[in-house]
Formats: sequence, structure tokens, C-alpha cells
Amino acid sequence: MDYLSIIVLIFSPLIAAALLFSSFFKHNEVRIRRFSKGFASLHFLYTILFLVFFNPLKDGISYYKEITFFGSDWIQPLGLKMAFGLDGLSLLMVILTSFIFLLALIASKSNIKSKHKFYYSMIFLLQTAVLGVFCARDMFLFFMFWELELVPMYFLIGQWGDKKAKASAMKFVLYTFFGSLFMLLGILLLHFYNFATYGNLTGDFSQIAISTPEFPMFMQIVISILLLIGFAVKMPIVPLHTWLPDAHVDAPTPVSMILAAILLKMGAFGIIRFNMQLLPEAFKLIAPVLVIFAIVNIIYTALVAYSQTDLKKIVAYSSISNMGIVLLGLCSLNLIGFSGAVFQMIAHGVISAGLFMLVGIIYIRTKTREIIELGGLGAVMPRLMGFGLILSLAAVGLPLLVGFVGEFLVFLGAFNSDLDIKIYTGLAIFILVLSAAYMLRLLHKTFWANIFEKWQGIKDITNHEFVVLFALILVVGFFGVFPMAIIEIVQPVLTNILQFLQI
Amino acid sequence: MEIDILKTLIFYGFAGAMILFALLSIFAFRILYSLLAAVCVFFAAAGIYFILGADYNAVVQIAIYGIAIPILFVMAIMFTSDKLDKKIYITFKPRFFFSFLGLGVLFLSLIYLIATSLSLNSNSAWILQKQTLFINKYQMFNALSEGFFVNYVFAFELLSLLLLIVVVGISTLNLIKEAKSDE
Amino acid sequence: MNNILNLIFDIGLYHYLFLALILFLIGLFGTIISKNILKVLISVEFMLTAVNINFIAFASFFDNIKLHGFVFSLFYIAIGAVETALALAIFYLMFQAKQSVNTEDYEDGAGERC
Amino acid sequence: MDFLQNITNIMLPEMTIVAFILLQIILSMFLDMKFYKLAKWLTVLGIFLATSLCTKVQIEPIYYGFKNAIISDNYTIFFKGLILISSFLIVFLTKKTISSRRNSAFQFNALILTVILGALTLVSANDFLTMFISMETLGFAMFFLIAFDKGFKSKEATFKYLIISAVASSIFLFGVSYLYGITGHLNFSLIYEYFLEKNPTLLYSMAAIFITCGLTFKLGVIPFANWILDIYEDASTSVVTLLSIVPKVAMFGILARLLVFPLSYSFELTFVLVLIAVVTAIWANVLAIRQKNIKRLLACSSSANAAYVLFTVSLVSVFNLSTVLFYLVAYIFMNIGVFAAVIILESSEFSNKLYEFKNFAYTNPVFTLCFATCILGLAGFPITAGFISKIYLFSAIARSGLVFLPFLIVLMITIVVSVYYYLRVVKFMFEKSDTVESEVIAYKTSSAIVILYCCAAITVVLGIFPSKIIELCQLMAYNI
Repeated sequence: MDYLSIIVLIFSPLIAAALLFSSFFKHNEVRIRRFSKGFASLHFLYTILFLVFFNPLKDGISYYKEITFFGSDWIQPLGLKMAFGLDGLSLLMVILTSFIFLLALIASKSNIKSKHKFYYSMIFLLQTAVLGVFCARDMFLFFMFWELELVPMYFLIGQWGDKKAKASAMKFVLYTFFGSLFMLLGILLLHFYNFATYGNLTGDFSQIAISTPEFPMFMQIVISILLLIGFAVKMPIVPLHTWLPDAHVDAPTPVSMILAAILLKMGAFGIIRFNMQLLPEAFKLIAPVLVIFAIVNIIYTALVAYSQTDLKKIVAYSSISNMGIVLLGLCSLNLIGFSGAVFQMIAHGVISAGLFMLVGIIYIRTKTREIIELGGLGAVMPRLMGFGLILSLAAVGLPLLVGFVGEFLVFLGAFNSDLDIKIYTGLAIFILVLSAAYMLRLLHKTFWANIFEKWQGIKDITNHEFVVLFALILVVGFFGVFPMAIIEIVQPVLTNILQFLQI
Repeated sequence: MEIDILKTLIFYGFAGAMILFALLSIFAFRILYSLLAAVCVFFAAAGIYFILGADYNAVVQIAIYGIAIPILFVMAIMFTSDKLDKKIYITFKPRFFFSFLGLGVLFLSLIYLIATSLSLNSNSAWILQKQTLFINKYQMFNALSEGFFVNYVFAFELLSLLLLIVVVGISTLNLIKEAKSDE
Repeated sequence: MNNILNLIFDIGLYHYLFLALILFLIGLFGTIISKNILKVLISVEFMLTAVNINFIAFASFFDNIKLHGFVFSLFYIAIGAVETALALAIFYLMFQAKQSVNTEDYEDGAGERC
Repeated sequence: MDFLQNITNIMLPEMTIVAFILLQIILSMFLDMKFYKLAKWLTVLGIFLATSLCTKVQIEPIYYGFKNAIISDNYTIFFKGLILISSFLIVFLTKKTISSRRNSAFQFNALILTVILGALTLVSANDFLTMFISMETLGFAMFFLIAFDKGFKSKEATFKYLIISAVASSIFLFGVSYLYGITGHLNFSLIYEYFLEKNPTLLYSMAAIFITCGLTFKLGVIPFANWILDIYEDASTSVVTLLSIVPKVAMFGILARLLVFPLSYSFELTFVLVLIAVVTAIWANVLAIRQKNIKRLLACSSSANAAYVLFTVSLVSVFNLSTVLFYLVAYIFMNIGVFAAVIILESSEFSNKLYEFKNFAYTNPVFTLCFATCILGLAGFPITAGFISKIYLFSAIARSGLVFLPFLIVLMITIVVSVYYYLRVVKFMFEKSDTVESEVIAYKTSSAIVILYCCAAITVVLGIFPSKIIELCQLMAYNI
């Protein structure tokens, strides 16, 4: 639809950020918060409109738009455009982003106690950056938004976080910067080799995708590996994951929600965008190796999560484990696996946001996250226990909840894969029982064991928190029952990738 | 081939003196000896210029490096002499040996490069070419004046401005006032 | 044999080049190892002289019509003299405050200074 | 008449500057101390006039003047413009430096103009003699500027600068003498033409390496970089701003010309320069981690930035040159912005220690925003010019050949290190501390504030709309 502007979609949060940062709002906390929430809900409704008018069967990019400056493109001498567009996958991620940001803003009330103006403007800046990543149709634009996301994240973790927050924020930035420089190198090589083969300077994804099969195979693999390093840091894949637990533990709850639900998905999204759509042949060769990484990711982090005593760390490590499942789905190289991976991305986005919210609520009331100091909270917080139960079961993969569909599809895809990975997959499924173990242990120790005297007086969840959790539970239930609603949207994109892979 | 014995002797005399005094100057215990040796080096250099036919340069060299600069140095030395510690000699840190090693390598490689260029270079002239002294000094001054006032007139003007700026700049250094205000 | 004798005793361009090279390296060596600031300055002068010998030798062997080398060397003598004089003036100012000619007293270099 | 024609065609900006230098000197003899403000405005006027004369469109692509000693093409005009604009901004930052020594205001401004003059002639030099004299003009004026501050610290810095400068120029001239011996010329174009017919020997490469090693001093890269931290710390900040920008820009301008014309036949030189650049990047970035003083940190940062540019300059091609030009444009504004912030802090009685920056974000939000923008620009975060310029620079290196990829990877890893120390500055500003009293910056130097805001704005604007400037850079690079 012509009157839906993707530019407005991406840059309106930036305007909101500027408004908040300027002296327009003074230091009135309530007004700032109301404005933010109102704006975020409007933005969410706007993204829903995009979904309504989206044609899922159309194989290509909808809502395509370029920005020009005084008649020239963004960086004309390098052939780079500021071009945005949505395909099924980006649309899903955009809606998830807008949804989670709205919930995070609602959840901010009880978590953020100081520097409101700065906080909310940073959140909106982050939203622009993330939306830019998902909608960019140009490699360098993608990279720019990818890097831009670091600035607000640095402040969000460092300024409102816990004790070691500044160090964690620095670690987060340095790890991501390290990865993204390799990614930049990969992008530069893509750009250059496209120029060398076709003689036109461009960063457009669809044009690069046409020319990549002409590259020398060795170069394709090198570029693919360079790009993978960048995404692996973000995703994270195991040897490069050490920033994540720290960042999660020290970040305030809303930021943790955003980090787990959206920023980790950027890594997987990047792998689909670059490694699978642009360099399918190289990905086909790398996939068997990546499977090993994925399995290690699943097993190792599940084991680590089991040995943790900090609630937030358990959830953080389980996130890494879940991203391993996504990677396994992507490496299975068939439609079922791909659909499973994308579904798992959405599912984990919703579930992990809920779990972090849960942990945050407990932390606000008890000032501790140590599992041994908690116990029996179910008696005083029955509503929270109900939500916690549903979310944990979803994370474990109970049928009819959203987590089940993703995992089931991924493992089905992996078993049917042309690659000989049945043994690994079996191992992974076996180990996944562990995830049930640590999740149930978390539930048991916090909600059902003997209650300590000091926790007697604490109150159940407030309305704000209820809204957040309830919204998440709705999604968890709905897509658990109607998974095709998601899968239909991304199907064209995935079949398209599959066609390239089959050649 | 006929060898001009006198010229050889003169060259080796000057060159030997130069290297000897340069080494002396660096390894001398007292700064004054060091300066004296340096003056000898400058005079020997002037002699080398004479052999090469650069009379004018030689005269300027003697005037400036033989006389003016040493006087400045002597003033500086007199100014500091009573506070001078004889232990201030040369450093025997690791960097002494490293620099010795590095410069030795540099020396050998440059010797090699010069030697190979001498024999192999297409304008091999380097070894065969005989120095052609000027028939009359008029020719040399003609060339020099053309260099100064035609070819490099811009650089010459710039140099004059530079000297002017040095004078202006030294006035900003505030030699005497500054010293008092520091104490 | 005769050839080698010729090489040694028949004064050619390469004699001057070697002389200049040795003097240059002595100067460089001196700037690095000298502990006395004034000696560092003197060593710099040696390097300058070596460069001048090079220029004059090349000019008188190859370029005796235009004599660019002679001109360059004269320019360099002037610049070098000014540089030395200036260095001594600033040395005078510096010395008044610190009362030392030892390079090590002025050494901070790339280290950390708090 | 030839002389006059040369002047009107190609030397107008330089002659304007010379006229204003002489004017300043004459006024310094006759005017009283209380007219010290006049000096600054005269300088501003001079630079402005020179800039406007500089942008005069060239009718012919290349002019030679003074028997080929001077060259004027679009490339040099671009560099002249760059130098003049950056010094135009820097002149406004000198208020604090002059305030303690008003009786020397005219001399000070004459010296600044001389630095500019030296940079202008250096960029347009076409033979080694003119180049050397321009270099020394620039250098001598710089000595006095560094020594201008009261106290012996600045004298010590000057002495270090002077000695290293003398050694560096000796090494440079040693190389030049060999080049002269091999070819018999001092003129760039003649040396270039000489080797069209004859094969360069190894001695030629050695001479080229000597020449560039001598030049690296002014760039602040490794063989002579040790003292640069002391010099940056001890000299007064506005002078350091000048020192970190004008000589470097001019030196890169002439270095590119050298590498395109007389030194273009040496393959060894490329590798030596690349090695120097990589080693400097490692050295400077690792050193900067430990620095607690913002000026010393900026010294390391400017060294590292010079290394990135040197890397690209050494891989000579027209495209690389255009990226270098854009990098310099971006770097100038970010660097001036950062130094303007440091000057504002100094004039409000803050010391240069990083831990004194605490609470700034809450007491002076706008100042912090601009300062952080410039710092993040230097680190290379997006929507600043630093991001675009780094991408553009690396795209040049990446397309220069696979041989340089390992070096590029090392360079990128050092950039990760640099992000750490740049972010540390920002971190301190956002840190809340109860022990340090929250002080509001006294905006005594309004001109510095304006410069800071302008630079931050330009940094952001260049980061969003770089297209036109990059096109300009490419146009100029094709015209070398």
C-alpha cells in the first residue's frame, strides 16, 4: 500500500527520541513515560497495518523505498543507497521488535528510577537502529544500523545497570565491535568482488545476490566465514558468547528483555540475510561445520545453565542454548528446518522476554537473584507463579505452546536433512531434556520450595507487570495453536533461499 | 692508470681526520673536548668541499660552522660548566647495543647498495667518472647565482621570510623575563 | 691487484660517499647514545655535514652545469645554523629551570605521566 | 613579468598570507598591548581573504611557476582550502593561550600565519628544495608556538620537538641527496621522467625509504613518535590543535604527491610504509589505553589516525587518494571539535585528567553531547563522519589486493582497542560521583563553544550526507 511509509516506520522512533531529549519535556517523569508508551503503542499499531496489507504470497520486497539527498544517493561514489524494504522475514522481525519495545517500555516503570529523559530517548534510538537493521536493503546501510545499535546499548546497560554494569557494557561493545569489523571486511570484499565481476558499484542485496555465484569459490568461503564471525558474536555461538551472561546480568530488566528478544535475533537474521541469501553455495559447504557449533551451543550452554545459581544467568544461558537450536535449523538446509528456525526465533523472543520480566519482578521485590535464597514465592505471588509456569513450560517445549512448534520443526528438519547429522541431532534432543530439568528446577526452587520468613510480606505483581506478562502469554498461546500464521508469511522467502541452495 | 698521489693523500688526510675527530667528539669525556673535536670535523669538511671544487660552500662552512656555531656552543658550555657532571658521558643501556647493531646493519647494507650501484648501474659513470673541476670560478658563481635567483628564487624568498620569523619568534621567547618569572 | 689499488687510491665519487655515510652514521649513533644534551646537538651537526658532503660530491661529479647540489647545501647550512642557534637559546631557557644537561632527566617519552 | 604572472596565477593565497604576516610584524612594533584583540581579527581576515582567493577556479588544469618549483592544480587547491579552513577554525581557539601573554599577541598571530604559509607552500612544492624550505618554515614557526606558553615545560617540549625535527630532516635530506645523485635532478616531474627510461636500482628504494622515514616525524608515526606525547601534553592546547592538524594535512598532501611522482617506482617502499603504519597503529592504540590525561590520549589517537591514513596513502591509486582526502576532511572537524572541548575545560579551570570529567553529563548536557559526538566520531561510530570515512578508507585498502588483507585485519583489531579508550572518555563523563563536586563549566570562551558546536554538527552532517563531499574528493584526487 502506498500510504504506508517504511521511512516513517523506521525513523519515527528517532523523532520521538529527539523530542524526549530536547527540553520539550522538562524532567516530568510521568509525562515522559506516558508519551513513550503512547508513542510505542501507536508504532505497534502502525506495524500491524503493514502486516494487514502485506501480501504473503508475493515473492519479493514490499514497501520498497529509497531516500535521496539533494538528488544523489546516500554514498553515491560507492554506489550505496539508503534503501529500505520489507520481505516476510523482516516484517516478522519488525512486528516482534515493535511489540517487545512496547512491553519493555511498560516494564520500565518499576525498573528505571533516574535519568528518565535520557533513558527513553536511548530506547527509541535503539529501536530505530534495530528496525534499520531489519529493513535495510543495502549492505552498508545494514552495517551502519548494526553499529549504531551499540551506542544506545552501551548507555542502557552502563547507566541503569547493576554493580559491574560499566565493565559489562564495555565488554558488550568491544565484542560486538570486534565481530562487526570482520563483518565489515566481508562486506567490503563482497562490494569489491561485485565490482570486479560486474563493473558496477552497488551494495544492494538483490544485486549482490545475483553476482555472488560468479565469485571464486575460495573467496565466497572466506567472505562467508568473515561475515559469520560478526554474526556469531551477536547470536552468540559458543566460543564468542562470554559477553552475553555479563551483559544480561548487569542490564536492567527492560534492556535484558530487548537484548534477549531482539538483539540476539539480529545475529540469526544476519546469517539468513548474508550467508544464506547472498552466499548460498558457500553456506552449503560451511553448514556441516556449523552444525557442530550448533550442537555444542545447545549442549554446552544447557549444561552450564544447569550449574548456575543466578536466576538471570540461567535464563541467559538458556537463551544461548535456544539460539543453538535456531542455528541447527538453519543448517539443516530444508524448508522444515528453516521454518522451524524462524519460528524458534519468534518463540524465543517472546519467551525469553517473559522470563527476564519474571526474574526482574522477583528481583525488584527480593533484591536477590540467587536461587538458594529464594523459595516458596508461589504462596505470596500466585499470579506470578501462574505466568511463570506457562512461560517455563513454553521454554521447555510443551505442546500447544509456542516453544514446542519451533523445536519440533527444527529437529524434524534436522532429521530429514540431506546432511548426515542424525546422530548429533539425537544427542541434542537427548540433552535437551536437561533444559526441562533446569527450567523446572528454577520453578521449583523459586515458587514451590519452603518459603523463607523474610519473603512473607512481598506483594504480587502490579497492573503494569500483569499487562506485560499477559500480552506475552497471549502470544505464546496463540501461535502455539496456530503456528501457520507465522510460517505462511516467511514461506516465500525460505523457499527462495532453498531454490538457490538446490542449484 | 695514473693516480694523482697528492690528491689521494689530501683526501685521505681530511677523511681520516674527520672520522677520527667525529668519533673523538662522541666519546670524549668532557663536553669542551667534544666541541673542539667537532670544530676540527667542520674544518676538515670544509677541506673536503675545497677538493670537490665547492669553494664558496667551504668558505660559508668555515664562517658558520668553524666560527659562529662553536662560539654559541662555548657560551652554552660556559653557562653550564660548573654544574656539569663528568659522569654524563654516554648511555650504556640496551639501546646502545641495539642502535649499534642497527646502524651497523644499515651501514653494511648501504655500502653494499652503493657498491652495486657503482658497478652495475647503467649510468655506471659513478666509478669511471672523473671529477671535472671548473675552469674558472666565474662559471661556478654564475651557476650558483642562477640557482639562487632564478631556479630557486621562491625558496630563497621563503628562506628570507623564515629568518625574519625567527627574529620575531625569538622576541616572543622572552629570554630574560621568562627566566626570572620561573624562579 | 692493480685494479684494487686503483679503487683505493684513485679518488672517485664513491670515496666521498663512503666518507659521508660513515659520518652520517656516527652522527646518528651519537644522537642516540649521548647523555649530554649539547653532545646530541653536535651529533646532529655531523649528520648535517654528511648530507652536505653528499650533495656537493654528487653535484661536482654529475651536475656541474646547474650545480643544484651546491645551492641545496648552502640552503641547508643556513637552515642548520639557525636551527642550532635556536636550539641553544631554548636549551638556555630549559636549563634555567632544571639545571641539568643529562638527557635522562628529560626523558618521559611514551611512558605514563600522572 | 613572468614573476608577476606566476604570482597572480598560483600564489595569491600565499601572497595574502605573507602580506598579513608582515602587517602583523609591523603592527607589533607600533601598537600598544591593549590592541591585542586586533591581532586575532587580522589573522581571521587574512585567512578569510586567502581562502576566498584560493577558491578561484582554475582555467587550466595545471600551472607551473618559478621554473617548475611550484605547482598548482585542483589537488593542491583542495589541500590549500583544507588547511585554510582548519586554521580558520583553530585561530578562534587561541584566546586562552594569548590571555597570559597579551604583549606578544601580534607575534603569536604572525607565527600562526607562518605555519599556514609553510603548509600552503609545502603542498604546492614541486621540487625537493622548495619542499624542504617550506617544511622548515612550518617547523620553525611551530617551535616558537610550542614554546609560547609560560613556564619551562613548554620549552622542554620545544627542545624535544626541535631535536627530533633536526634529526628527521637530516635523514630526509640524506635520502634526497642519493636521489639527486642517481637522477641529477631535484624536481619531482624530472625525477619521474628520468625513471621512465631507466630502471630504478635498489639504492633508489633505499633513498625513497630514507626520504619517507624523514617525513614520518611530522606525521607522528613510529620511528620518531616517542616524544609526541610529551609535546602534546606540555604545549598549550590551541597550539597542539594546530600541530595535530595543519602539518599533518600538508605532509599527507606532499607525501601523496611524492608517492605518485618521484618515489612511485619503489615496491619496497610500499611495504615499509605499510609496516610502519601497522606498527604505529598497534603502538599508539595500546599506549593510549594507559593514559589518564586527555591530551596524551589525543596524541596517541592522532598518531593512530595518521597510521590509518599512511596505510592508504602508501597503496597509491586514485581511488585510495580520494578516500584519504575524505578521511582528512572528516578527521579535521572531529579533532578540532575534541580539542575545542578540551580548551573549554581548561579555561573553566578543569585539569586534563579523565577522572575530572565525572558528572559532566548532568551538569552540562549539551556540551557533553557535542564532545561525545566528536569522540565517538573518532572511534568510528555511525551517523558521524568517522564511520563513513573509516568504511571508505577500508574499502580502498580492501580493493588494493589480497596481500594487504592480513595487515588490514591487524589494523581493524587495533581499532577495537581504540574504541575502548574513546569510550572510556565518554564513560567518565556519564559517571555519577558524589566525591567530585559537580561543577558547571564556566563558558568563558564563547568562540570555542561555537567551534565545538559547529564541529559536532558538521561531524553528524557529514556522517549522514557524505555523498557530495566524497564526489568532490574524487574529483580532486583525479586531478593530481
